[in-house]
Amino acid sequence: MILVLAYCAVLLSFASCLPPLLMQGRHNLPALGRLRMPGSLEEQRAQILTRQAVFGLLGLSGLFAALAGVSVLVSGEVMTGRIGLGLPWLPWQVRFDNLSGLFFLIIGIAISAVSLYGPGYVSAYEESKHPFAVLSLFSGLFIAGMLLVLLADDAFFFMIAWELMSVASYFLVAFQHDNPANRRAAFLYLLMAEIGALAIILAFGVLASFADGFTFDALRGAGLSNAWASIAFALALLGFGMKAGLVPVHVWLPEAHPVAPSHISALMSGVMLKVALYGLIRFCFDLIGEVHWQWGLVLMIVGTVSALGGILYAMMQTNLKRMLAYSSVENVGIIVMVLGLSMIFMAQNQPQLGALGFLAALFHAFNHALFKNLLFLGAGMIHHQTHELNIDQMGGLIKRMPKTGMLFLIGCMSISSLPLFNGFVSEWLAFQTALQVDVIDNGVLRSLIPVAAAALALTAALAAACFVNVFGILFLGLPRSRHADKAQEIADPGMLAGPALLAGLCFLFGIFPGLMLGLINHVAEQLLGASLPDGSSLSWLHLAPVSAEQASYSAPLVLVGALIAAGICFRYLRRSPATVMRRAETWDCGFGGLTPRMQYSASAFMMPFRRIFARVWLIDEQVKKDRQGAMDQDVAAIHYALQIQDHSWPRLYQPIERAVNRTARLVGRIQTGNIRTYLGYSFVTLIVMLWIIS
Amino acid sequence: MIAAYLVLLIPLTGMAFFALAGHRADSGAWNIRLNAVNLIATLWLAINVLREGTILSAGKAFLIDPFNVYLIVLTAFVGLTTAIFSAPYMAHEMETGRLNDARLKLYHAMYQGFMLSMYLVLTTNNMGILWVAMEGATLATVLLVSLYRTPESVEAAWKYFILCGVGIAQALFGTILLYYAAEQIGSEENALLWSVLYENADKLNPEVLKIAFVFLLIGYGTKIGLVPLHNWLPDAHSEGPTPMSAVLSGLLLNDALYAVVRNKMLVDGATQSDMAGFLMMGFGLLSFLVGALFLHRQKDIKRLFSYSSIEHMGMMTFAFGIGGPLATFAALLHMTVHSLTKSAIFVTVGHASQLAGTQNMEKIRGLIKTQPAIGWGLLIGTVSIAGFPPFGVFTSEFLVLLATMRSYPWLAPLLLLGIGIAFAGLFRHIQPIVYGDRPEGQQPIKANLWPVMIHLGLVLWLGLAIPGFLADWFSQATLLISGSAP
Amino acid sequence: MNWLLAMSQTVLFVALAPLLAGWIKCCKCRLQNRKAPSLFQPYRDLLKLTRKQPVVSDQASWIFTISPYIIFSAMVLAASIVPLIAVDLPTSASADVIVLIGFFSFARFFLALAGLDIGTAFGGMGSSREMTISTLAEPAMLMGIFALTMSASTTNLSLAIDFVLDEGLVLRPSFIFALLSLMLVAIAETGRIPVDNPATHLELTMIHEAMILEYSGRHLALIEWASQLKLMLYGVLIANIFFPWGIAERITPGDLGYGLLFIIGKLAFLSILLALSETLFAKMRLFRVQEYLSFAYLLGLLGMLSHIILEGAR
Amino acid sequence: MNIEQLDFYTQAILSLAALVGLTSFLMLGQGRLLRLIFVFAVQGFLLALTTAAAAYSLSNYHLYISAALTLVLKVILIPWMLRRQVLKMNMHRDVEALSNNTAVMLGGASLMLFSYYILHPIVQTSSLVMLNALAVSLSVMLLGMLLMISHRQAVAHVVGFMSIENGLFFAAIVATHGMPMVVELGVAFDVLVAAVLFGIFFLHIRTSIDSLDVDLLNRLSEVDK
Repeated sequence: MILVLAYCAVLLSFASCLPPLLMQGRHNLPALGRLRMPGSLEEQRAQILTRQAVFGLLGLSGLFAALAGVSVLVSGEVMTGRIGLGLPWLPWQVRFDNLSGLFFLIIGIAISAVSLYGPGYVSAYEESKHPFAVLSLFSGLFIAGMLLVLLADDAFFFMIAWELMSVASYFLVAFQHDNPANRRAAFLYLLMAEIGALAIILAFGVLASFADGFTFDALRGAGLSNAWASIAFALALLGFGMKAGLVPVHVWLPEAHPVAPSHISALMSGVMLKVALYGLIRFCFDLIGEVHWQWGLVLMIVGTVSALGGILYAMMQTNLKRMLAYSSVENVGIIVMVLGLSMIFMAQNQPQLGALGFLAALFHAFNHALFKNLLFLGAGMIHHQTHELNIDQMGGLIKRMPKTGMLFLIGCMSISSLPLFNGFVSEWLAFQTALQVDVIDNGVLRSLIPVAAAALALTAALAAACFVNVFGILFLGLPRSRHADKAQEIADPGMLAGPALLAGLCFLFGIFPGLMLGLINHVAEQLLGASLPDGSSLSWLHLAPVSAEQASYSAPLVLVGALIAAGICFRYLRRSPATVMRRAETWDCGFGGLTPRMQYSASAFMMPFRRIFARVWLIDEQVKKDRQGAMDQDVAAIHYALQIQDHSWPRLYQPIERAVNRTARLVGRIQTGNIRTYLGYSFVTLIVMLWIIS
Repeated sequence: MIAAYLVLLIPLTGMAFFALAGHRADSGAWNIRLNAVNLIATLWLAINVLREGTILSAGKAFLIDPFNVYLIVLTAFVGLTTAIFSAPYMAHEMETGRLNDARLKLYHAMYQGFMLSMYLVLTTNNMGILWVAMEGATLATVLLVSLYRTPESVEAAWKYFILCGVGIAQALFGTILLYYAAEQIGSEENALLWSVLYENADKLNPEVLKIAFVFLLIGYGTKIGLVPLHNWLPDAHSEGPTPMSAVLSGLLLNDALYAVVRNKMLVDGATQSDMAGFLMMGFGLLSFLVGALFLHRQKDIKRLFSYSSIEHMGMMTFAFGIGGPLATFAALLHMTVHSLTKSAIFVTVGHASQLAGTQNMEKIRGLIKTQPAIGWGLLIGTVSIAGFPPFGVFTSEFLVLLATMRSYPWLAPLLLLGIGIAFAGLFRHIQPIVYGDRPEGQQPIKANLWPVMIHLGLVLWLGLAIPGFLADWFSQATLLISGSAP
Repeated sequence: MNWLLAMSQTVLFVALAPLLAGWIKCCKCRLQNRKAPSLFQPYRDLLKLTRKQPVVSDQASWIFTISPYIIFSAMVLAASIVPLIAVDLPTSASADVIVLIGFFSFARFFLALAGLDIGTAFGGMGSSREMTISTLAEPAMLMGIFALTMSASTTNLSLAIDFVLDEGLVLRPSFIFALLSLMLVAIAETGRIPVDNPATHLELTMIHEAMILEYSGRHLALIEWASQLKLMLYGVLIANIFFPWGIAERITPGDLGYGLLFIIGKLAFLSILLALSETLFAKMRLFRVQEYLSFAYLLGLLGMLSHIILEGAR
Repeated sequence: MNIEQLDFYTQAILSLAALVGLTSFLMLGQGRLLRLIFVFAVQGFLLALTTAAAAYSLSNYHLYISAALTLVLKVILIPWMLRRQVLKMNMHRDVEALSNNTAVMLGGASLMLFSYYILHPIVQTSSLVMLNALAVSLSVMLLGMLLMISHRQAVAHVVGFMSIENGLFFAAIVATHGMPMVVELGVAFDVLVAAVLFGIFFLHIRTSIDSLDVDLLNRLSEVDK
């Protein structure tokens, strides 16, 4: 029954490819073309209808996915099935358990929001340049691919679904291919996806070579030696990490995510990365079976590096969507780090604490899906209204787009993990996990884990600074460009409804995290065979992950308290009519004559960080002064150019590229074009072969 | 059995017909019809084989078993679709005045002649005849490579001719050694019949067969395009008319590999060692990697894809070399999907180069904007040949990888490296071609893309699910080659 | 009953904050032998401000007007969970020390936004610097607190204090390091010399003041009060966690009275220390601050490590 | 075993084999095209002779046919054609300067040894004469390839190619008393067609680069200059 829901979700997402194709067919087939009544107005209506049909289907599929996810999480049973496709001796195996269910829920929510948002957003694309058919076709395939990955229960099916996801999203990245940057991004993305997929295949291959067959059940049964298990783990980490965008193999991510249409970037950044994490979890915690603390340590370190690197790179971006993409790197880093913690605890046979870390990681994954979608959709709205993504060109939008501003603010507050919002809860849980280090015997871990925790704190603080900057520069102050000045509030209600849904959920799960955590606890039970420590409580009011003595957090009470405090002083202070607020021109220490160009820009805001963490980036900062006057004494104009680059380009990617090209050039030498040389090859080969076998 | 003779007779008559009748307006149509009829004949043959198993003709001249019958059907199919594509293509060439009646007459006659030799290679039971037919294939196509009479094409044809001639001569020496070995066990008149040899392979003198296999491998390997014997291949593919490249890539290479595999079966039977397998794996891996690296340096679009052919043939040779049911199954599947995909790609490439008036990849741009069908065809084809699911190429590569992990895990990274490099090499060239804005002066042309759609559709189908009859077809062939079903 | 007590403690906390500020001012004036204003001057200022009509720039958005309330209530919440005179109060169960830090960052978030809202250069500068410093301060503070909570094996403040009380006087190196780092962080976070100068309004040096330049009337009052609260919060944290003696463990009038006296005494002492340091040291350049804070972080780290290695629980 | 004990046929075969090998060496060292072609014709003649001898001794009549075929093709037709080409291109005067001829010759000699060494394992399964015949034919093949590698004239290439064929024939006749008739005919047919094609190609190459020097056919190279 529940499986049927899941299938429905997949089928609906496939179905969402069809309407525009049918329309196309109607255009192309002359027979039907004659039936088509003339008039561009009809065309308009037809297009709108198709759009609504597509996104309606997507929305349904999202709904079904969420339903399936919730119901499996509640019922806590495992469903298996098979689809009659695939290899002759191995049809596609399907398995739908709590872990899949959780990610189904994530995807479902995301898709529903996007499908509300989509129709308004894509109306901006003109049919001739960017055919809607392509967009909807590949979006449908992309979503179906993600859902199938979650359902797959054998390596072959898994890889097919995985690659379907990658390729479809590649076409989406290349959707606006008339822009060279997009083409480059798409190529890079596909290349990395391919390499990652190969690593994953190899990882499966390692397991499969010890198991009989490559269904997941067989792989679970594979008895690996530690060395081989570690190799498999390393390969899986490389493969899935590439997709999830861990530093240093993250470079494709900030290139690819921003150039896709915003609702797609939202899905890629909010959901696809989660699917990669799902793969990692499935592989490490489920397939390999018992984990080693060394792996946990690796995960923790990699995660910490990605978290710090991600946010630090994010701070320096001026392109809004690039910035969001980098912050995805940061959040994925946090999740992986906490997973590493949980792995360490598992390996130190503290299953309950392992479960706690697992809980924190999954909950953060869930939250990140929510607020990152929200933020990307918000970025889409801003771009939709201002046709501009450069933060430094914005300003004052909160007066022009109040609703958008509100939603975006909620997103920023959740992602910078402020209390009362969901982001905070998951980070709080992460800290609680880290603080349980005392139970571990191993001295190295006991001293490393707190450091990681402190790094996490630094990350959170940096994130807060980053998003203060973003929100402040985007929405506050004076408009810095004509676009920003002319901006209007979103007209289309759907485009507001989608983000509003997500924002509401962010707040809801910030206040009542217990609801979600209860569900995720089932996942831990089923996957790790361990749940939260006894004595812990996940009630709606209090949240005491380890025990009430150790730590507790009650968001509802906090909310109530905040309301009381604010209410009191609000009421009290505004009672006398003599003190109503008076509007006047900005004081500005009496300088006056305030112009937009006087404000702090994003790069100015980040200047202190740029100086403090200077080594993290490759900074190319140039100040050029046009001097004039007899002795060049006075400066006519100052040109300031700032170029900030990611370290992993020159360190990692360009060397590889050069190496390949050099080898290719060497190999090219054998094609001399002279037939006698060729004959020589044949001759020598013959001689050598004969000599070998004799 | 009549079907088998029919399969051979039709192209023979076709060749005669074209040669005598000279070029007519509807030669292309006739070419299509002949191939269509032949496809039906092959299907009939296939059904027979599927129903009553291996067929051995009277006088043991012909042997049809699951292994070659599916290659026969594949040949007929690709031959047909390529013929469908070649009709408008050649018409366009006529309009642009690159060709004249006499050459088109030659073209059609030789097309049929080539098909004839292909069928002969596949159906014959006699290793000598197999060799003759192979050489015949070279002779049939060599004039087509130089069809345009440009200096490059003449040069390409000359190289093709000499290299393949010398190579094939070595194969003949191998065959003679085989015959010699067979005579030792005293089976006079039908000592070259594969069926006979296979029955008493264990009695053959291993020493002789070892040496024989080296010659055979190098001889037919030249035709497969194994590095370092491959040098003729890119030239011939790039300079000949595109339909020729399609059939060369799609059929000739396969059949050469077929010949090698047949001989390998004998040698394995005789030597009871993996020597043959190791040689094939070595050549295969080398060709795979080198082919992948070559992709990065190409300027001519047809050269590009001919190198990708080298790479894929390398992979198949490698897989056959591994032996064992899984690898063999994978190799057979890869043969099928590769020839389908590659011929489809060559069709789109042919249209693309006609549309842009050049084969130079720097000059072909914005295909999707110019003519979406061709652009998407090329892009999807490339995605498929690069081994992305849900296309069949992925399935076979996946299986090859698993088989490698099982038997020779330390080779798997090399394989993956090759796949990655090849992928990058393909896409760095194809992306700029299909994407972007259309340059001025690029006009849509009259193109027939049904072959592309059919081929890619089939490949997609094979990737998603291998239909039952095809599956047990493959597994029978696997059983025949590797001795056990997957 | 307990809830009532908790409420009243919070109210007391809020009420005492300006007094502490006044007291520090007095000490400073004495130390710099100037004539000191009265202890209750801060109350007078606040009252005056609340009576004045607030003038808001016409560029300001609702963020600007709502921020003071948010900041203030965030501080009040923080005050409600920090045990002032008694432990084991129900409010302390609703949030632990990490949430406390969360409240601080909440307030800071909106303060910074308010600074950016008008679009003046000063506001932006202030926010940027504030965020920089706090960003560096937060991990240092967490390290300090972790060193503490790990030995108390709880992040709940009142329970941690209980732990210290039960344990009696134990010289833990980790505590010493933690104390030092917390003090440094406190100075940085509350914008005192040598990080920031609360008294100055010289544009290029100010940090906290730069953000609230545009505020007036009750808004200014709330923000000032909030910052006084913050100062007191840090004071109470340091005082009650490291030297909890005298805090009321049983809810009896006597104990509560003692508790009040003790805390007042501790705070008085601490503020003298603060005043002393403020007179002795000069404000440092902005880009020396990171060294200062990384030193605090280092101390916190040392505290943690010494807890793990020296006093290792096993 | 000793050559005296062998029957006349075998002795004849052995001496013919020696002669064939010798002709290959002569070709290898030959710089003048006309002489090259002549030696090639001689080789063909020896081949035909061998075939006839084999046919006679084995009284295997279809070998007569292939002997006749060889005579027509390799002794008359192809040399005549090549000769015409050479004369038409009037290349009969110029001598192709062979780069370090002696080295090539030594290489050839070592090839002969090599082929003996390769085929040695077979000897215990068969008579010495077989070994000799096979070894000679193998070395004729290899020498043919060496010829093609060392000469730059297209004509020389054709000769090399054909001499490789000769080697194969020799092996077929001597070692296996002739292949089945079908194969013989097929091979002969291929050779014929090949000969015709060579004719056509000389035409094309001349028209494209008006020379028959294959080193000038290097347009399709991928070495970036």
